[in-house]
Amino acid sequence: MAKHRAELLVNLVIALALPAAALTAWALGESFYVSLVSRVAILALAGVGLNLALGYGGMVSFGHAAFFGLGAYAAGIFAFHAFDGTPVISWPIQIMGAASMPVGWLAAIVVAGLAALAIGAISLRTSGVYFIMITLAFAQMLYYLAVSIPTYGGADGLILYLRSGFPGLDSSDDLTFFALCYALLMLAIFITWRIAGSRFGMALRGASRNEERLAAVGISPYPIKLVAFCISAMITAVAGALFAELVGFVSPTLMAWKMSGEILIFVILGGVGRLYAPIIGAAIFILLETLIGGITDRWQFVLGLVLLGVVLFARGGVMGALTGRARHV
Amino acid sequence: MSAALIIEQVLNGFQLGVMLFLMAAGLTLAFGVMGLINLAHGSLYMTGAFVCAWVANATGSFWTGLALGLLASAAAGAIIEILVMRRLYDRDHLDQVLATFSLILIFAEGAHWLFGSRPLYLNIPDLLDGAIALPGGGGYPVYRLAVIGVGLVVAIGLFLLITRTRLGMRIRAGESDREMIGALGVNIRTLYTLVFALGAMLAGLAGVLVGASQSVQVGMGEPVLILAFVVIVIGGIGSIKGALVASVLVGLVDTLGRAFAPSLLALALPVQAAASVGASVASILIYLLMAVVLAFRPQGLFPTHG
Amino acid sequence: MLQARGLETFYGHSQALFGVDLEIAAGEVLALLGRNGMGKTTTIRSLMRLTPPRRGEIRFMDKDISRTAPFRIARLGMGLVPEGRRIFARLSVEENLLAVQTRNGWPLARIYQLFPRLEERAQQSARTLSGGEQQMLAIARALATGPKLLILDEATEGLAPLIREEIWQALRLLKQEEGLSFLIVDKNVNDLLPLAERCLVLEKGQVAWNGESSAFMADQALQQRYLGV
Amino acid sequence: MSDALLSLRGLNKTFGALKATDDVSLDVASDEIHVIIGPNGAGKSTLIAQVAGALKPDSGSVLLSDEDVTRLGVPARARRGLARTFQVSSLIANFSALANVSLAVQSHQGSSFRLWRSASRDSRLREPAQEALSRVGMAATRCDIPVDELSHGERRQVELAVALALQPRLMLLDEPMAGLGGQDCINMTAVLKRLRGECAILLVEHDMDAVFALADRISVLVYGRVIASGTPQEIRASREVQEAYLGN
Amino acid sequence: QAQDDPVKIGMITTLSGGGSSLGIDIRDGFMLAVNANDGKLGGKDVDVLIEDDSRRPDKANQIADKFIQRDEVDILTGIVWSNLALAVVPKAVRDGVFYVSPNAGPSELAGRMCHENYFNVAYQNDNQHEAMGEGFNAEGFESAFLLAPNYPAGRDAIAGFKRFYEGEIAGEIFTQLGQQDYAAEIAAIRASDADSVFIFLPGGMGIAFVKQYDQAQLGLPLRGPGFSFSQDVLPAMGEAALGARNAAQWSPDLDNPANQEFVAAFEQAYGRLPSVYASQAYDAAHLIGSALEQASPDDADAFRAALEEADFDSVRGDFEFGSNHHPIQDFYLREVVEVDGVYTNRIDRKVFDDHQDAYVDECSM
Ligand SMILES: Nc1ncnc2c1ncn2[C@@H]1O[C@H](COP(=O)(O)OP(=O)(O)OP(=O)(O)O)[C@@H](O)[C@H]1O
Ligand SMILES: Nc1ncnc2c1ncn2[C@@H]1O[C@H](COP(=O)(O)OP(=O)(O)OP(=O)(O)O)[C@@H](O)[C@H]1O
Ligand SMILES: [Mg+2]
Ligand SMILES: [Mg+2]
Repeated sequence: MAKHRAELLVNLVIALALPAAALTAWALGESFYVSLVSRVAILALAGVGLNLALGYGGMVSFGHAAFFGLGAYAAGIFAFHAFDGTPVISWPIQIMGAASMPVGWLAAIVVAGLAALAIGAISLRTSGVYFIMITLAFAQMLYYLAVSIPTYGGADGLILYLRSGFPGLDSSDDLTFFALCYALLMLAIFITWRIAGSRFGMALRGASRNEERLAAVGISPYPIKLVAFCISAMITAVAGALFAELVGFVSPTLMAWKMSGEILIFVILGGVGRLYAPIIGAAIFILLETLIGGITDRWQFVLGLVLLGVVLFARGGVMGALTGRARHV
Repeated sequence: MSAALIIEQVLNGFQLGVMLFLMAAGLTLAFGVMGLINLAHGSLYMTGAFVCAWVANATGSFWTGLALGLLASAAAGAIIEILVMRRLYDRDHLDQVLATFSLILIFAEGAHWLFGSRPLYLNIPDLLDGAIALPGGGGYPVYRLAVIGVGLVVAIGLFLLITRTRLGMRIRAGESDREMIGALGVNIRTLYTLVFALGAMLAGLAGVLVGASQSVQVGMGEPVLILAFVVIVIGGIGSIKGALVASVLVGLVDTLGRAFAPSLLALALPVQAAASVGASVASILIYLLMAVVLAFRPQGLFPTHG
Repeated sequence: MLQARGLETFYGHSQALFGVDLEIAAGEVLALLGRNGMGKTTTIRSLMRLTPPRRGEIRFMDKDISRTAPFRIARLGMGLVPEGRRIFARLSVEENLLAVQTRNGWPLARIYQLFPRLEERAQQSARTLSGGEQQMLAIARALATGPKLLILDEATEGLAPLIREEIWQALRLLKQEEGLSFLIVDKNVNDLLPLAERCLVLEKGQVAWNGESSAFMADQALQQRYLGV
Repeated sequence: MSDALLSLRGLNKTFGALKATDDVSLDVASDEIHVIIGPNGAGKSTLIAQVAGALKPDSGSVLLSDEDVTRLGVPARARRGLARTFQVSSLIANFSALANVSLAVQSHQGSSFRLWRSASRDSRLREPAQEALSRVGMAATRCDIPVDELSHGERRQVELAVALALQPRLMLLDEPMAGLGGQDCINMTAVLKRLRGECAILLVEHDMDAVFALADRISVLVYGRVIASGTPQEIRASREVQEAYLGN
Repeated sequence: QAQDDPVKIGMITTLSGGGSSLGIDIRDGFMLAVNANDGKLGGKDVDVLIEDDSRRPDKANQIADKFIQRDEVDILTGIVWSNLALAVVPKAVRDGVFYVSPNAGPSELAGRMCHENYFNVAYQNDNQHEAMGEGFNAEGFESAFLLAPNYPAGRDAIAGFKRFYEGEIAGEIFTQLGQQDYAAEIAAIRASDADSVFIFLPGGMGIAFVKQYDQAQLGLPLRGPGFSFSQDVLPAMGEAALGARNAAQWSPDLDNPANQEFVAAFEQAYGRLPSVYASQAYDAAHLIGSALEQASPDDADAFRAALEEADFDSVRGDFEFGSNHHPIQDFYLREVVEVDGVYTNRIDRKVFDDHQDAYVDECSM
């Protein structure tokens, strides 16, 4: 019980730390740090998406960058066509571009959902290490396609000249944009929390630990996992769409395997299957990268050592070190 | 498209496959046999190539470089096993992913530090320079034939080691139940260090052989790593035979795809477009192959578990 | 041959053994009894240092093994048939034996003589063996290491009556002809007690009773109290 | 039209050269406890796996209330009232006993795609699960502990509770007594006895005391074949069975 | 900003991972110019902030944000790769910062997306390929086999080459980005009736290709743009590259005082020969210095005008900007030779005089 309370407290601190940091930076006039915190929130959101599949469904996806990238491209392509005044597709129905964030998010969700359905349907026939690798392979496939297909820039990527709008808000303001990212992050965490605690979540966690047992009580693990995989991809895709808006361009490197690795690391570093862990993971990773990168060119070396230290000495990630083993169901 | 060209391309595919096998062999050993996900395998591959290149430049002898390169990668493997992997056997794959990802960063930067940022020079030994004539015209580099030979020898050796020797049995036993094999009198700790070092040495060997005909530079291990993963997953994790078959399959599909996809597409598309689309298709063929194989055989071609 | 004093063993923060003392003489059979969850398996794991006890001292074959690695303890002659079989699933039956066989361990022919069933299945993957076959393999495997003290943790679990009888027979034979020592945990007390010289009853991680097995066998009240039969 | 709940018709399953199940035909009536005994490796678990749907027979069919379920998978059969326990306990580690049983309850209620409502505070899940656990004699104080920290005997009880929570028509039990000592064994036998009449049971067991205490009918499987089938008295008396299995 | 505050220059370049040798050469070339003047350029103190982009566009973008918003730099420079430049430059110049490119020159930034605050001291990406196309004509090749990776820069390379090349195309292959095994392509070259081979394979791809090409003993002349045979990869290619000709706007043996001073100083400072990238970065520093001498970046219009004048001693000799702020310069055909055991380039002939890029008309400036 004490541990449970410790976890609640830590979660609260984490949840409040982001807006506190953003507001402080804003008050000091350091708009770079406001966007840095937005970056943390967005990457954490990608991690929250993965965490649903990984932490609750036991699906170690090494290809979530594909969904991150697809989300970014979906939003980017809509904005691009809005800028150009051309339709995104003209058959079977004509869909015009739109420089509006909600439209971009919706596009990201739909595209990533469909992709996850296809990728998941094949990948979930496998398990364990095979699953890790097949998701990686699908992501690589999308990566190479994005690099080599010239429409939308190929390896050069796609530039978004203006940040898309959000009805009633000035999205180009850094703090407002942060608020949007933060709101989505919290929403995703809330959704994950509800799902994890629901009957579906029970079945999902059951499937992640013992599929044979789940089948024996009459629940087919496959559709459960597939649905969770799709939801997970959709959340990550929204993060991708936000990322495109944050940095103002989209490129295939967002789908590269290192990106998948990093999303995975946010989750593992924070603590697998812990609601708020991706925030800690992303924050530590980004901060280390930015801070050490400012001090020495050898930042990779230091980052590597720090990460190694966490795996070896903090079981269950940073959350595990702070609040002990995850609670049981 | 002459028959000679097709034969040569098939040979090229086979050669690429064997090259891939050398990279995949050590990985499948660590991966399937010891149950370890080792993303840093590419770093060990790089270690072999760098040390060999450096020593070969300093001493002027490829063979000294080869020997020291193998030694260095084996030593690096042993050190990694003792300092890091040993603590992770009973953890799940995720911790191994994170730990070895960190090792990639450390190795990449370490190599920068030690060897500088420019690609190193490493050429094939004079002994293996030159080409032999192929029937139907054209020559085929001796070096590539030698690589095929080495790859096959390694494949057979490993296969026998794992399936036929007591050492191999102990390694596999350790994979199903590490604690029990220890409780029955086998020093599994040391055994695993050795096996990991062996896998690292094979990675180093691949690094040297490949480095001599490709390029020796920081980051050289990463694309290779992913290909090697594809190979062992198609072949069935832990299966040496599977790794060999899958390597050759991947090598052939990749090479023939690159060689013939554009001209096949040119039958339907304008030449320009065919070259570009063909290249795109060729670049995803092996991933497609993997998806298809796993969709029908979720445990790979030669499953070791089921 | 084996002496343990004051074993205290923990799983994480929860203590499972509270100062267990235990002694086995050469050629002797010790029955380790107690209800489910009383610490029998934990005692065995502590002796082999699979779960190293936090306190206590163990001597085996006149050596202090309180700090020795499990594989060395096994090489000194402690052969384990673990609870739940734990055969090497990916190996064939024969490979299971070969992997752990030592120079003074039992040769395959002798093992197959004891368990002809295993010879029939020699090339089969151990994972696909039936439950009982796996149990035989677990015993055979321990014999292949050439033990001087054989530890059997629920070794007859899941065996058909006929086979179970054969195994008891085999154990009796081993005792008489080889002079092996045994530490046996088994729920079939009616088979076990006649074979054992002494027995030790555990309750909640402590030794509740220790003495001649004939005395324990004779005392119905004792059995009722500690075993519920 | 038979009045059997489960009928196996000519089931065959071979592994390589081995006939693990050799033309097995067998009926289980809707209220009986049918015990299968036989030497180790006779094919009992293989048979159970085919009934449960985890293994596909090479030929033959499995009928549940005259419905041919041979082509259905494990989950579909479980939803039709076929519950099983495993020879080696197979529970969801890390889940408490209650959570393990709740999964079965929610499966029975057909509601595993409810994504939003909290499950842990749902009394429609909790109450039936608690009831199933108390019926197998699980102490209420132990229900919230993760199952990997329970003793062997308790885990066996939980397995049974999971099966019960499915409110099955037929339970497949593979060696439920394995690893249970004195009192636990007696308790388990009592629990199974109380189930008589509520659902049919197909039981595999090597513990002869339990077998003879429980069985309405016994079938003896040797080398994949049913060599004898009958009442406990008949089986005990059969020379053939004694030679192949019981000893003396 | 007070008068004597140093001018802040942010350098974003690739210092780790694959391709870092290019970034390191850029950093070293640039800093050589800065250090030679005791940390001053054009008589003004400069503060050069350097960060590693790991060759990732999103990271480059983040560093640019940091430099612009937190450090309030006046000038950005350093980016090696076109895709990173595209991710950084348009936004940076819109924020009012000057960007001086020491390498990447994608066609968009030369044409449609040109900007008054963007200056490229190196080249437009197609230039070397165009020069090579002209070089093929000059050498009299009539049947060329073309090879480039399947990504925008690769396709631009082929297009640039064809813009000037007048012979036949014996074959054209787009390889995978990052590919290391070229057996299939070499076999296809052998099977074709080509009399020459043009490759655009930067970095490790080029090293791998050249070695394998040499091992296959095809005997066809190998040609490529200057960056395929630049000083950073030549040592790794070794004798396999000997005799390969390549086109560039600079060569270590280019005969002018600025260049001689540069090559000598670079060798002395770093113990290796400079690459074309180092020369471009060195020029970038001097360009900035020449403008700082006349104006402060705070006065954007004056500073821009000073940059446009390009009044500095380029290591390339003649140097002037076209209306799209890209250089108009000479191009040479160089040949890989061995001098005192070191592999390097020597000028063979000049192929273009005052060559300008093809996109200048698309630029509205
Ligand atoms: N891995 C573990 N983690 C935590 N507690 C454990 C673990 N293994 C055993 N225990 C606890 O230690 C105590 C002793 O268990 P042990 O397995 O030694 O009993 P046992 O006498 O062998 O029982 P059984 O007859 O069921 O095999 C029990 O309370 C059990 O719950
Ligand atoms: N997948 C498989 N491949 C090959 N042989 C198998 C496979 N599964 C089971 N067998 C063999 O089939 C036979 C029947 O096995 P099964 O597990 O059904 O026996 P059982 O009657 O349950 O025995 P026990 O009472 O010992 O549990 C055994 O000889 C076993 O080795
Ligand atoms: Mg026990
Ligand atoms: Mg069985």
